[in-house]
Amino acid sequence: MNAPFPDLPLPLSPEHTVTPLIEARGLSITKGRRTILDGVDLAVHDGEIITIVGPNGAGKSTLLRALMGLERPTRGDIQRQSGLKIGYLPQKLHLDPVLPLTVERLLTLTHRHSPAAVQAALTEVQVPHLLRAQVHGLSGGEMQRVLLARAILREPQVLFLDEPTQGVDYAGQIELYDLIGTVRYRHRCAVVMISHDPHVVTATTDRVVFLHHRICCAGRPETVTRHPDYLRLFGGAAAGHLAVYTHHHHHTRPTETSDAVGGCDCTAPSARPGSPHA
Amino acid sequence: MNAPFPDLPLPLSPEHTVTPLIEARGLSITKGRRTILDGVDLAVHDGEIITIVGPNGAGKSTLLRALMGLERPTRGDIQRQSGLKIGYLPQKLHLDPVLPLTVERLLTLTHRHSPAAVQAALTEVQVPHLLRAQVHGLSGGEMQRVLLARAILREPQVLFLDEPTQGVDYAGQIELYDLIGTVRYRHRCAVVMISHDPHVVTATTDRVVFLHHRICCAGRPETVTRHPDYLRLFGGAAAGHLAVYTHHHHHTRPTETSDAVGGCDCTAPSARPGSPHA
Amino acid sequence: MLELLSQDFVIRAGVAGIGVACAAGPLGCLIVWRRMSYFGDAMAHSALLGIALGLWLGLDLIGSVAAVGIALAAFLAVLMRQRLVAPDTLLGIFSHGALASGLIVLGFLGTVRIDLHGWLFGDILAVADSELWWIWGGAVAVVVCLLALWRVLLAATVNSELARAEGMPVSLAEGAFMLMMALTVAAAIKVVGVVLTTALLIIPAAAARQWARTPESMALSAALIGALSVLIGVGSSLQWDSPAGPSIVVSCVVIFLSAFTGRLLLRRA
Amino acid sequence: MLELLSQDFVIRAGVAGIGVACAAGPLGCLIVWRRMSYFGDAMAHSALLGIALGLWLGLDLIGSVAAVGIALAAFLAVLMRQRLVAPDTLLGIFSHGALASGLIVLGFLGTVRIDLHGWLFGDILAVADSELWWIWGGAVAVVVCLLALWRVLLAATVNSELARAEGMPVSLAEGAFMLMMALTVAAAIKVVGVVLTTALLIIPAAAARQWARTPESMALSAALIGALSVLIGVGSSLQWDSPAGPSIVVSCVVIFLSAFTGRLLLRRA
Amino acid sequence: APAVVASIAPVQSLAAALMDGVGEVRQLVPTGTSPHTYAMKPSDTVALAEADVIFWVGPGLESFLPRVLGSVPRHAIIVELAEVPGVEHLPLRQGGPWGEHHHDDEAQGKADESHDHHDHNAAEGHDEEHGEDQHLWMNPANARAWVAAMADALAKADPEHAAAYQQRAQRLDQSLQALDEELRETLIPVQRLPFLVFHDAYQHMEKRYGLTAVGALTIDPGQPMGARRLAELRTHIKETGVRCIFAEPQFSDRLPKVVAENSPATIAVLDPLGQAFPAGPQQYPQTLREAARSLRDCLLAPH
Ligand SMILES: Nc1ncnc2c1ncn2[C@@H]1O[C@H](COP(=O)(O)OP(=O)(O)OP(=O)(O)O)[C@@H](O)[C@H]1O
Ligand SMILES: Nc1ncnc2c1ncn2[C@@H]1O[C@H](COP(=O)(O)OP(=O)(O)OP(=O)(O)O)[C@@H](O)[C@H]1O
Ligand SMILES: [Mg+2]
Ligand SMILES: [Mg+2]
Ligand SMILES: [Zn+2]
Repeated sequence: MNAPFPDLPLPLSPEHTVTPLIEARGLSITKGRRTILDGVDLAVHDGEIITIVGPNGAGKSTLLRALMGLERPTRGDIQRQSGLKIGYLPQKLHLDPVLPLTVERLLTLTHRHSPAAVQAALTEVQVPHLLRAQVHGLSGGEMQRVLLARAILREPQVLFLDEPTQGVDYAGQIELYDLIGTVRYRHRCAVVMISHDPHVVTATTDRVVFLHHRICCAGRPETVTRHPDYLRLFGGAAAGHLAVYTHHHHHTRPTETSDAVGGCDCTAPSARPGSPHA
Repeated sequence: MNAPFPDLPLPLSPEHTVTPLIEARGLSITKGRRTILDGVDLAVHDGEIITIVGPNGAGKSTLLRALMGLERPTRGDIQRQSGLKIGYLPQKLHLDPVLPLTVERLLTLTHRHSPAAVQAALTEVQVPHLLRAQVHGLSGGEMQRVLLARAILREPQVLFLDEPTQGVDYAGQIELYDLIGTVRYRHRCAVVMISHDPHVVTATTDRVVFLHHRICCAGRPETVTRHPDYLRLFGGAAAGHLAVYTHHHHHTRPTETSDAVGGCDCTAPSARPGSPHA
Repeated sequence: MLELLSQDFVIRAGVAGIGVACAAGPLGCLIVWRRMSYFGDAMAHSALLGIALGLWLGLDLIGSVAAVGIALAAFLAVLMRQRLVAPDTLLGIFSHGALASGLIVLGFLGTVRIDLHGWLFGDILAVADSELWWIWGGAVAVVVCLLALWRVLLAATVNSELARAEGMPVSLAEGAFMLMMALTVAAAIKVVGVVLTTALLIIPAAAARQWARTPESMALSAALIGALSVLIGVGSSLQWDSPAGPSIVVSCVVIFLSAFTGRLLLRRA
Repeated sequence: MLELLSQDFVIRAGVAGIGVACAAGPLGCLIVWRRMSYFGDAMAHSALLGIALGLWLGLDLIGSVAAVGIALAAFLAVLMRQRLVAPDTLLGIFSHGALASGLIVLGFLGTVRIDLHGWLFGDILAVADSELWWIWGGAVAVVVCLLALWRVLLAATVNSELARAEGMPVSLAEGAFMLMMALTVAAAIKVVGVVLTTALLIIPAAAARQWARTPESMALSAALIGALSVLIGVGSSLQWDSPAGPSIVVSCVVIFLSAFTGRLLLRRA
Repeated sequence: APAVVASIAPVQSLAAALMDGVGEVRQLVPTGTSPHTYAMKPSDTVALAEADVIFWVGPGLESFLPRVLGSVPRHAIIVELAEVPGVEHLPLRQGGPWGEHHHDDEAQGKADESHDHHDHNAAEGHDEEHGEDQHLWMNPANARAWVAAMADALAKADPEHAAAYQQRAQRLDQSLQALDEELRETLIPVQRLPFLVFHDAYQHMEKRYGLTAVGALTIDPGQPMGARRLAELRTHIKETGVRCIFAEPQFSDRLPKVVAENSPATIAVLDPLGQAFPAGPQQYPQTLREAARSLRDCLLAPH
């Protein structure tokens, strides 16, 4: 499935001057004796897709949760536009079978939606037949699709997706990323997404943030993907994948060489997950 | 990381006549009014790596659990060698923080192991620094690595891995699959694995089982990957990926054309997840 | 039997029981989902502490019972947020702590002219006419409050973080819920006794879970099952002269067990 | 005070309490992890049903109490496997169901005047010399059984499917555990009363959770905290002439609250 | 003087009368507290351990005591008052309406008496007294038998004052006799007037003075009651013309009120333990007098 709006105006570039929807300044979070985030600055503007990449345990999920106000910063502060409509797909969600819940009901859990809208959202993630299924019987991939439908259904201003295609089958992954790519056009929704998939990083994204406790580098995908840390994270395969994928996503924007958020200066000892943390 | 035993004898081919470790015959499972598995025949022999592929909701996890005896078959039967040592990495695992647990303790949960062995297993999955971390603070990818270490540590005869690299970063995924590929050489351990990753299917596997409620086709990867259902599942990208990946995995065995478990005859209406189930 | 049925205290017991069951159905579902099944027990024991403190400090007993109950609920609402100690354990700690402190305070008071258990074992057969209005008024108030809070409470029960991220006023709703629950349960205990109150809260909800597919249908079924058990219980109390409260509890349990085995058999077939 | 301390009943109370605490520590951890905090309550009420049935059928009371307790434990072990009704709710259902049926049976017995609750209020100050041997023998037996079953029980508690897949005899161990728990709790209730038994099971475990990092350290700390509370409780009971059982419970609660706030403060700092 | 411990208020009062001027009598269970749920304090255990004489009624009433008595090794003289010679024993009755057509129920009660509430003490060796009404002190004649036994025990424990105890016992016996007469006189006018009690605690008084109790709401205040019995009681009070239903101060009067509804019967209070009166020699006579006065006042009041 290709982007259905190929000739819509591009999303605002990150340099724009309007106030951001969410802005974190000097954000640090420590848990016990471990520093998980250290002086992170990040602004989310409407309509842009930001992908956060980094090795396991880099603090990506923690950053996402902090942006939503679910983790209290140890230092630094976070400004959110008041009344911001947020959609969230968590990395893991445990649902207790003690509470009976159909997919339909899960989709209307926090806000009311018309049955037609619910059905349409499920169709978009290709599981329309699960409308009346019990959520605790869903398979891993089905659950992930349903959760994505739920997050999108609300027509949020910012969509936070923590590894949205975990456990989704291959064909589904590509289609879901296409879907995510089109969501922002519908109502200028910003997307902040975590992904370990190099294709996503390069094909769907306006801005890539390479996080390893601190932001090692951030900017347009074309810039970040040339960074040695990035290449190390995605192995030798990163370059090869690019070739495979770019032909598929027709709406990928032309390469821009200006790097929005400054150059890459990852002085962290190493981006490998095996390295000792603070 | 390449296979450390390139010149060891190949694992037994699936045609061999010794009794299988586990054998399912005519396995059917229904839940409520839905048929999840329908007449599945599958044998697991020692030392082989079987990858189960299929769209979301195809019944892959259910099949795995049935093979381990965690789901009761509605029809058909399953024979397991008595006293079989099994290692299991479930698709999702909910750990309750009410119970304090370090990674070290989780690794020795069901069976005793020496501290050195525990440390070595964690090093193999590249998280040696997490030895004394509390499990309920682990990130998604860290948890997955720890669980893989746990499953392997036991030196099982059969290793059941349900999407073992979910949430693991890109470089980690490649290394973990290499690790899984070498496990069987250590003590003739069979691996039954579920994966949505086309590279794994072609590069690490002796036998691919394409499941969609019933077995649509099964056999050597080279055979299955030419099947139209397979191509549909993995999108147009499947062929392209092969090119990228085969150079990386030096231990991929030469193509054999004989198809072990008969030809492909997927008469299921469609392998797409959106299709109505039974 | 027919003649007995028309006795006014029987009618009152039925009407009161059905009123309590209607409020207890949805409330009990929330309690069961949140694993706070022993909330009634904790409230009862906190009432003992309230009485003891009231006697000691010479306060109005109703007031001191309410104060201790509300303090307990507030404390629980805060402690429920941490995840190292499960809700059932917390309730156990508070309930036994309150009982023990109550006994100690009473011990210091020396001569006490009150039967502690009498406070807890209200009797549904002794409900007065005036109380019926209170019960039904209270039941309607509880249902209205629950309707207002339902979406937030349910979302917070399914996943508190998701609900908070999506901008629901979780803390507020949970605070209000705890307060409402404390008052309702305390009032119900006073009228129909602690055993019947707790039983009407949790057993119909557990029975309803056997076939419910949505939270709302579970809440509704729980209320209906509760009302049905009240009718059966009061009826069998008339028939066999069994104690009324316990008979209602036992009919709840019987309905639960039938629903449970029914589901097992259906799944087999 | 010193003179009082040397009173033999004080020494017996301390020795008995510490014996119970040592067995209750690890047992209570398992109970808390499995969200069965109200197991003691359920056993106590099943004992009431046991007495009522024993009186009705003219059986030996000890025997019928044991039989009902074991039947309840077996039933629970089976029902615990389904996931639609949480353990705390199940315990609530059984506990209230048993109490209600006990009351009904007693009602039919007519001329029996029995204060059911009298059975439940053992008194730690009334422990006899001979009982000390039973308590410590029982405690040692419980600890030995737990050592034998520990790995399986713990694995099943963390994740029952993982444990079963990896070939652990989960059902067997859980059955044995339930049986052992039923017997131990029933015996402890008889000697030191239901409130103290339940409190010594769950409160030290909850306190230990605040700093424990492994299951084993939690079990050990729980035993130590329990023993400490017994000493503090008996001591303060002597000091202020407060009832001994409740004083021990209150010292448990105080230790729990200090551990809890201690952890909060440490995390802040 | 010997250290004397008495379990409940009426016993303490009688003992205190005997000990008047010699020593104190420690009462174990505070007046108004249920002996069943009583949690002991160390001072109680000390008192028991150091007691020379212990007076209690029996395991049917102070169910917590046998365990304590068994565990505190001491050479004290323990007097189980229910077993004292000369005490009149009455079998337990059933809750609900009593009368002609309920005789088979009582017979049934007798047949069942081996399964009564003390059976749990059987293991501890107290299986003698089956299904008997333990409210023995409601009959002054029983109190006289108690006083004799108590004086003997005190004399044995404290031979020095033996004569004084016997003297006091004689005086006490006379005043109990006088009390007996006084109560009889008080109650004669109401002998034929039917009434209902909350729990069956007054059988001894009733038999002694020929009163006409026609039923009890319950046999045990801890047990909730059935709807049928409640309905029967309501018919019964109409049939028998009950004018008074007696509630008890520790227990809620909600159920008595329901029974009295739609009938001319009024609610009054009877207190078998006399919790309104301070402990001491006068507590026992005050309790009985107050009970008799309450019976008479209510039953004779114009309706
Ligand atoms: N409560 C806690 N106590 C100690 N460490 C914690 C706690 N919570 C999280 N951590 C640690 O913080 C680090 C960051 O976790 P986070 O979930 O943000 O990682 P992530 O970047 O999302 O990783 P992944 O890609 O694996 O999901 C991890 O190393 C984790 O172990
Ligand atoms: N208890 C249940 N009741 C009804 N349907 C169920 C139940 N359990 C599982 N299912 C259904 O069975 C199907 C197979 O589930 P399974 O977890 O085996 O899928 P899977 O192949 O592992 O999918 P995935 O790739 O998404 O993990 C799913 O469609 C799921 O909805
Ligand atoms: Mg993460
Ligand atoms: Mg699966
Ligand atoms: Zn009495």
